[in-house]
Amino acid sequence: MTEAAVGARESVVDEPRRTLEVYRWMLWSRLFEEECGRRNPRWFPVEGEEATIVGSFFDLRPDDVAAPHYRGPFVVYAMRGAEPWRLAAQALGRSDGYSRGRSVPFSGPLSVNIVPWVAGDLGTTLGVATGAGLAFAYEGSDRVCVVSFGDGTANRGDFHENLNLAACWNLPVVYVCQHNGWAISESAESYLPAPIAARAAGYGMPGESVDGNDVDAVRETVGRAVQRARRGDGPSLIEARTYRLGGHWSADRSPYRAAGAAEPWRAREPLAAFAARLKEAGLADSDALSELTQQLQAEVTEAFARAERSPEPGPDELGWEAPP
Amino acid sequence: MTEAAVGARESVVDEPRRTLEVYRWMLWSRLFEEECGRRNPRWFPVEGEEATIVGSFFDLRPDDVAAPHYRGPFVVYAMRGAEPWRLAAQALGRSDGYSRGRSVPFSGPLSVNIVPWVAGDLGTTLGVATGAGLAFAYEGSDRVCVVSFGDGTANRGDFHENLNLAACWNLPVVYVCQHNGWAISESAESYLPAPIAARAAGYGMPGESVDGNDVDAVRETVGRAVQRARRGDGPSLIEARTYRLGGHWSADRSPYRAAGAAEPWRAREPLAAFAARLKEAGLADSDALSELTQQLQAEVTEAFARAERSPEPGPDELGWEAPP
Amino acid sequence: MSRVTFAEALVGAIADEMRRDPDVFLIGQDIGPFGGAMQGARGLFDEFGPRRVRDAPISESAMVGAAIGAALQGKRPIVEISFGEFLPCAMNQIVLQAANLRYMTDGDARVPVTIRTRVGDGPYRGHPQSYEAWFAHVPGLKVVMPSTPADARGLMTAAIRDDDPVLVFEQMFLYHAIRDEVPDGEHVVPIGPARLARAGLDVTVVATAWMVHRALEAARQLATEGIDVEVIDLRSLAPWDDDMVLRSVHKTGRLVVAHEAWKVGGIGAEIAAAVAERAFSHLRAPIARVGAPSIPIPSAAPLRTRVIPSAEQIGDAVRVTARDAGPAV
Amino acid sequence: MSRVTFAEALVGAIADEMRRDPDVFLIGQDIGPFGGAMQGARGLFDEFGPRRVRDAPISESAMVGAAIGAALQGKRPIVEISFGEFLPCAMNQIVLQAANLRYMTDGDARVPVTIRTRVGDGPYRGHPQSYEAWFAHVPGLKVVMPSTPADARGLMTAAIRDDDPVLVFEQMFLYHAIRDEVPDGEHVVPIGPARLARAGLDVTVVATAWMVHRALEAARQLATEGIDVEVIDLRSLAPWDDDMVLRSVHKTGRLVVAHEAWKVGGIGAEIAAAVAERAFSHLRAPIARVGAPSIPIPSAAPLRTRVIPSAEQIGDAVRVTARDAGPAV
Ligand SMILES: Cc1ncc(C[n+]2csc(CCOP(=O)(O)OP(=O)(O)O)c2C)c(N)n1
Ligand SMILES: Cc1ncc(C[n+]2csc(CCOP(=O)(O)OP(=O)(O)O)c2C)c(N)n1
Ligand SMILES: [Mg+2]
Ligand SMILES: [Mg+2]
Repeated sequence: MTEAAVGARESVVDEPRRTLEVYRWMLWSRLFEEECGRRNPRWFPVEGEEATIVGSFFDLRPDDVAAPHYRGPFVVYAMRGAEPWRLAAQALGRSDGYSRGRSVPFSGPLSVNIVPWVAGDLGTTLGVATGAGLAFAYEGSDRVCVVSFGDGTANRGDFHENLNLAACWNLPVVYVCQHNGWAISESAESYLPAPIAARAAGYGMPGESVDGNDVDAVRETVGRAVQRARRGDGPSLIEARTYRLGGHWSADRSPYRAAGAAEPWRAREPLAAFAARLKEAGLADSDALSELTQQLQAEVTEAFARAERSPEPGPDELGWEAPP
Repeated sequence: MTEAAVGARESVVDEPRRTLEVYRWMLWSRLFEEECGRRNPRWFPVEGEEATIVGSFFDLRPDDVAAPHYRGPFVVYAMRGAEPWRLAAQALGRSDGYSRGRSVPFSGPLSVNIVPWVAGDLGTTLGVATGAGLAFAYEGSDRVCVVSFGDGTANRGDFHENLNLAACWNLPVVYVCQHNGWAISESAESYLPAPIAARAAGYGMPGESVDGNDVDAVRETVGRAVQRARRGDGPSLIEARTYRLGGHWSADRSPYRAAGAAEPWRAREPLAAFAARLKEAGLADSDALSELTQQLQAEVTEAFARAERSPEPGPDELGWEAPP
Repeated sequence: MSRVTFAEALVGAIADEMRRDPDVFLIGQDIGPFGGAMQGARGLFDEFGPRRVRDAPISESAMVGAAIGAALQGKRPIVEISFGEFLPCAMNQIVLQAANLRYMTDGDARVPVTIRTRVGDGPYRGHPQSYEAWFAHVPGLKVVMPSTPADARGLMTAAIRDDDPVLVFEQMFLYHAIRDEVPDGEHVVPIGPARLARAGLDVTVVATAWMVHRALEAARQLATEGIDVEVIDLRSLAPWDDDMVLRSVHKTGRLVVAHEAWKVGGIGAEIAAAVAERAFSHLRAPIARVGAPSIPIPSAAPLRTRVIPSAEQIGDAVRVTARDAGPAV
Repeated sequence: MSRVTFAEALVGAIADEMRRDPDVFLIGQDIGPFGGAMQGARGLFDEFGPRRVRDAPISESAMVGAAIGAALQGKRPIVEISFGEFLPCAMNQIVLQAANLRYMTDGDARVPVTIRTRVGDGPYRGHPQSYEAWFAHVPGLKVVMPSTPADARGLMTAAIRDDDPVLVFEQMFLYHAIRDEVPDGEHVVPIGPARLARAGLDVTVVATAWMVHRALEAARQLATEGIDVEVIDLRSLAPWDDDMVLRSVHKTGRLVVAHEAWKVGGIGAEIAAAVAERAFSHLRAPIARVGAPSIPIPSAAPLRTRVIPSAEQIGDAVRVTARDAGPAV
């Protein structure tokens, strides 16, 4: 392990308080997103991918920019200060949602320094995120941008153009592939002839593969890349290998997937593993953890209850040239 | 060297007659393209890149598809049977040009199994060439497609999408980067953070770098990739390192290029080196070579003279909804 | 005759053409075992297998480019762009290769590629924007947009058999909502001619896709008010049936154009402009256009409903047009 | 006042804004020491250096995406797409990010990005196709197209200062052909209002870019024939000045629209349709549109000349329009 790497590990994974906080957010994500799926059969479930998501964005500074993948971004918005009930309202398309019903349900507030989702086409957020890095390089600031995207999305032309641009201009951007093995019904073997991390060499940037279900490993690997970017040493590509335990959308039973294919991954889903480690390390006992679950579930339920009291959007929300 | 490689070398570079033919085409290209530049200040000169071009396409079968880069494609069309005078007419935009004045000057006839140039945007021909490979794979034929493109073009999203698609579908396509160090006024160091060949690993395909001024090496390397594709073993990426000795267009004096930057490359320009080797190997003497030059120059002059007698295109050439 | 949905009609057309012609094959995302977005390729993989029903990586530009290249080698590929909002990703291939090839090679190259895509509002509300007007502006492309299962089948068949690139815009609300008669066996609807959806004497309404249904709904209401509306289902946008539209306007002297896409710069602008150029002396009232207002299409259902033209809006436009007494010079 | 070319006016506007505002910078290909395609960025690199004048790889989509992202962080980037034919490569960023961001974030996000590009016929004949009509169809984008050095300067300045994405279409024939007066110092031409290029009583001609000059040429000839033409230089295509156009048509009762891009589905369709909707009772003759015929723009000069609307064609359209005695009902 290089010196820098040790530094990174120290700075991201050694504090018990922060470790518990990471667990808390992963659990929050699980519960909140489940609730979204329960109320919206077209929600995109994130179960199993929480370690990749929380691990990629948890250690960012508030003034950094986060551009999370469309699957499971709410925890990123929440970690950065978005209000859960307004996120719930966003998921439900209510007028108190951050976009007031205008944008896709998985968008969030610009105020917490994110790249918001304003359309459903995959790949374009890579460009916008790269542009955040451009602004930081232009200013000479030490802010960075972390952008995550799916393993399917990595085949869009925008992936190539942006990683190359970031490399040419030495931009402080960390590209994290949230590799869950699937793009809707297609399995990664069919569209990825090589590991994503192997693409980094073509841009002369570091490329690493990491266990996306091991939140410490994700934090450490992304953390190292973030430090590198912050130092002015340019972009990195990280492939976090995780797995989409559920369907593409909540009501999708994945008939295209071999029966049992998800089982090995379910056995190593990140939350249970993390809980076991917390107990092992004496950071929390079963009671504390189940109390936390109850408390978070109550918060989530309350957020959705409040969101459901938010009115459906009407003419005021429509804006611009609203017809009468 | 692997067995396959030896086979390839034997099949492409050992016959004196074919070696002389290769020289002849490189010389033809030099003379013909010079003439184009002389008559059209906006021509894109190819001086110095002839070994890459001729070497990449010379050994293809007539039923293979050739998709040459926009810089210097005429020799590819000619090797495959296009008539020089009609190519000259094409360069001059006359009605006997293959597109009858409609398409860009560097286009050629579909009948010789090429991907014609029908617009000026770089990168799209990579898609059309990949599609030729798709047709061959679909048919189960052993035809292949070789497509060349610039080092600047390699940064377009279409590069990425197509190499990946070809890899996923195991298509018989050979991607040759005609790496001349420049994209108009930008030098490759500014837009290529790593060698192009390093991008191949990201698609799980072979990637090789070759001296693009050594026509034998190009023939061998491309030949091996063609054999691989023909065998059904899928696509390859080859980076042929050569150099744009002239400007981007004929009247461009390249003021953006450091004085003398081209000199080391001029010293190793492919024609003179090839001529020396021919003499050394006893395949031709100075007299034979200068006679060849004269003969080809006469042919080229005659082709252009005939082309200039071709009428300017008029209403008949316009076609479709031609206004009166 | 059998009664099938819009989606089934589309799939049926593709399946029949694939049975007929071994050069026809399908490229797209999730068209394999999954059956295509909104089940729009259902059953094709089972019947034709992975060689002819090819699941592709998320690479819209490469998919279209590859289809064009295969078409130049004599194949007749169908590219499925899951939703029309992804067409911008493939724009360079569509506009600079597919559209140009035939003309620029003086007819040597033909590009029998069909690009099918789903647009507009629909049961799942995703990806609603529709850009058909862009493509109707580009010479070398054909554009169709069916409104009924029968036309879905007939136009898809025609598109696949056409030697030029054809874009088929499939409106998502119609996908599973309508079940209607479709002729059994060979059924080709030529690209170009419009369809007279309802004959009438007072006002001509030219509409596309879903808006044809809303125009007919409006026409039924207006009939009770004494306004006899002629509804023309444009169904081909490029080329479009100027003949039928002009003849209708000669008769009625009044024109309303309705589509789901944005009104400004939409296909309705071309229809209206052409009529104002070529049937001016027959017009007895201002032309009216009905389309989405100039805002990005919002996501939430109550907003969406306000943005997409309703039967009432079409009806109101017709009422105003019908009321007008003729031009005041 | 100084006399400068169209290209110099554009560069001057950019230079001044870069001097004024440190957040303004330029991304493009060959804009560094080379000075931009057709010298359209000449001198900027010398003055502002590589940090603010950034030569980019051939990656139009990433260039536009990066500009959008930087704009969200408070920068005001100008992206130079060397030629308009490369806009299709960046279409997803322009249409799905730039255009949507403001609306979809309820106004939180602003996208002060200027996309400048060269279109149409020109001295070198490369890359002539022009797609401005596409962008005028997409809510959230502004589109300008100057015809004079003064407007080139003023509209470019306005575009850079605008908080929304603006596309600036720079016609190539005008680039070095015209030298004209441009106000010294601050000169902003607001986006929206058209310019009355010539007052007249008989026929309104609405034109864009190069066609403004050809319309004026036609008008001079027509004046000798007793036809008094009013020429409106649209200059902003989205939003466009319906007010000036409608007022002019109220006066003349006759409208011709002329642009270099394809007639079918061009911006002229929108103008004609809007006038047929909103000034119908004032129209005394059919609206006429002049634009390129429906073929890909050919390369050879003699073909090009036949495709691009001439002053004669505009003149003929005006003559026919003027001759018409009024609507026969
Ligand atoms: C440009 C584009 N093409 C296709 C789609 C349709 N689509 C939505 S989600 C999805 C799968 C994405 O796969 P991946 O990037 O791996 O993300 P995941 O869903 O696995 O999280 C596809 C193809 C899209 N949204 N955008
Ligand atoms: C999509 C696109 N962007 C930009 C251009 C403008 N352009 C024409 S030639 C050229 C340089 C191409 O460089 P390279 O691919 O290395 O080819 P070379 O000219 O060196 O042969 C550029 C940028 C273009 N034709 N197409
Ligand atoms: Mg995935
Ligand atoms: Mg080059």
